[in-house]
Amino acid sequence: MSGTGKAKVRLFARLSDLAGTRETEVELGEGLTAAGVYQALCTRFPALAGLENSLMYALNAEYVEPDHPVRDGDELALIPPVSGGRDVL
Amino acid sequence: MSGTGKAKVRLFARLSDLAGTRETEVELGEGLTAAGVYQALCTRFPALAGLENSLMYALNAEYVEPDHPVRDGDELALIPPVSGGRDVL
Amino acid sequence: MFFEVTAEPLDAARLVAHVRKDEAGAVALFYGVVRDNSRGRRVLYLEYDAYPEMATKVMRQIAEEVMARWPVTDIAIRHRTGRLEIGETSLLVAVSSPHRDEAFAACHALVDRFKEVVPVWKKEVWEGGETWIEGEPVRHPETGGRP
Amino acid sequence: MFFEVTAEPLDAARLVAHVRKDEAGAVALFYGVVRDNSRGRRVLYLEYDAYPEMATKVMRQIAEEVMARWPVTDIAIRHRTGRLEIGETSLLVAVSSPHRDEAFAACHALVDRFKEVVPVWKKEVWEGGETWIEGEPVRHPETGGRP
Repeated sequence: MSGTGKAKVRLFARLSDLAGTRETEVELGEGLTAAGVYQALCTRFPALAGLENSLMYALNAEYVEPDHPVRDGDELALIPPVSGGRDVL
Repeated sequence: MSGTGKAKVRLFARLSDLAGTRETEVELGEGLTAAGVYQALCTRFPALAGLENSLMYALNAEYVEPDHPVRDGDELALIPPVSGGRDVL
Repeated sequence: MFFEVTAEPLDAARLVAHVRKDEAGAVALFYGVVRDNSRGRRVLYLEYDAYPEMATKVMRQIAEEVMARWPVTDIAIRHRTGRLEIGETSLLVAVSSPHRDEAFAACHALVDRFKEVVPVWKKEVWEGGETWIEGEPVRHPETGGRP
Repeated sequence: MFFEVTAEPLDAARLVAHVRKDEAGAVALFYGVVRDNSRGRRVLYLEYDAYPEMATKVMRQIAEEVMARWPVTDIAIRHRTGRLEIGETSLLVAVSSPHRDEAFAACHALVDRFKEVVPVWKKEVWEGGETWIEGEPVRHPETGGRP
């Protein structure tokens, strides 16, 4: 069950550049999901806004759905697209 | 033109075990071919006989046809099948 | 199996020593190397970021996928983070197997999967600019689709 | 390009340093390793024989075949001769290229062609016996058929 409490949020690559930090904390409202945490962060870091279509979420180092609940003590990571593709190496 | 003279013959792997040597010389008769040198060698080293269907020939370190002439000063190598195949490595 | 994200230069010999086993006749080793150009631009250097704890977990997942598909003896993967100069190695993937075909196929598949799902990111820095390289949105390692 | 037959232990780092170029983002390296079993028998050690002058020539030929087919940056091949113990490396094939797919494809093709045409032979020695391993008769490197 989701509830109140705090979650750690980790930001990487372009997201950490945009936010100016690699790590922050969010207060968890009732029923807050991974995508909801991202929306809450966008208020604090407006530069992060508009990325919902490319973002993935990892909860405690496992990929999860955007609507996955976030609980007290969780570590949520916002995962931008990885480099991928033929041209990379 | 093939002619008379001498050629060096090199033997490898199973062939050198069978002949008991890795290198020998043959006198070249008129028109002697790579396969002809092998036949001549079989007289000297009977253990080499019967391999004509699996042998390849290299003249001066290049693969050649069995009927390729051998000339004075040439180096002829008798090439047994290489290891090949899926199971090797 | 051995999976690591590290800021240290990558040591290929150590990785190969790890996967080499007496029953394995083949080892395929892949080096991802920083090259001097990308998308038509001259690259000065790269900067790699990663989520290390998750990256090693996901590496293990893709290694298990590959081991379920090919008769592989062992797998080891290392990725480097931080600033890497042209010619330095960013990624090493080593696979041992009894025969060569499986070593090649499994190693190639691992590198492909690595680039799809392991949370590691690359910034290209060129004369007068820089950009984080982003591919397709990450696909879920289990379902193969976006969750 | 670099091709060698040697009785010395093979040094992978030297081979990779040779093929690495600033424009090459990928290096695929293959190790042929002596394994402890073959055809259901426990192998004690191997003995490799070669025709070194010709072997290096044929290696160059197959490298040129491969370079005509894939956009490869550089190729290096070394094979060891003499007695090799279990776990020792008999063959190293290194290929660099701008991108990974070509490095894998070219390296795999080189190893396959190597085993078909390069004059190198292997004797397996086991408890109480030994045998030279012979595959199909060598096919001509240019025509692909028996001359």
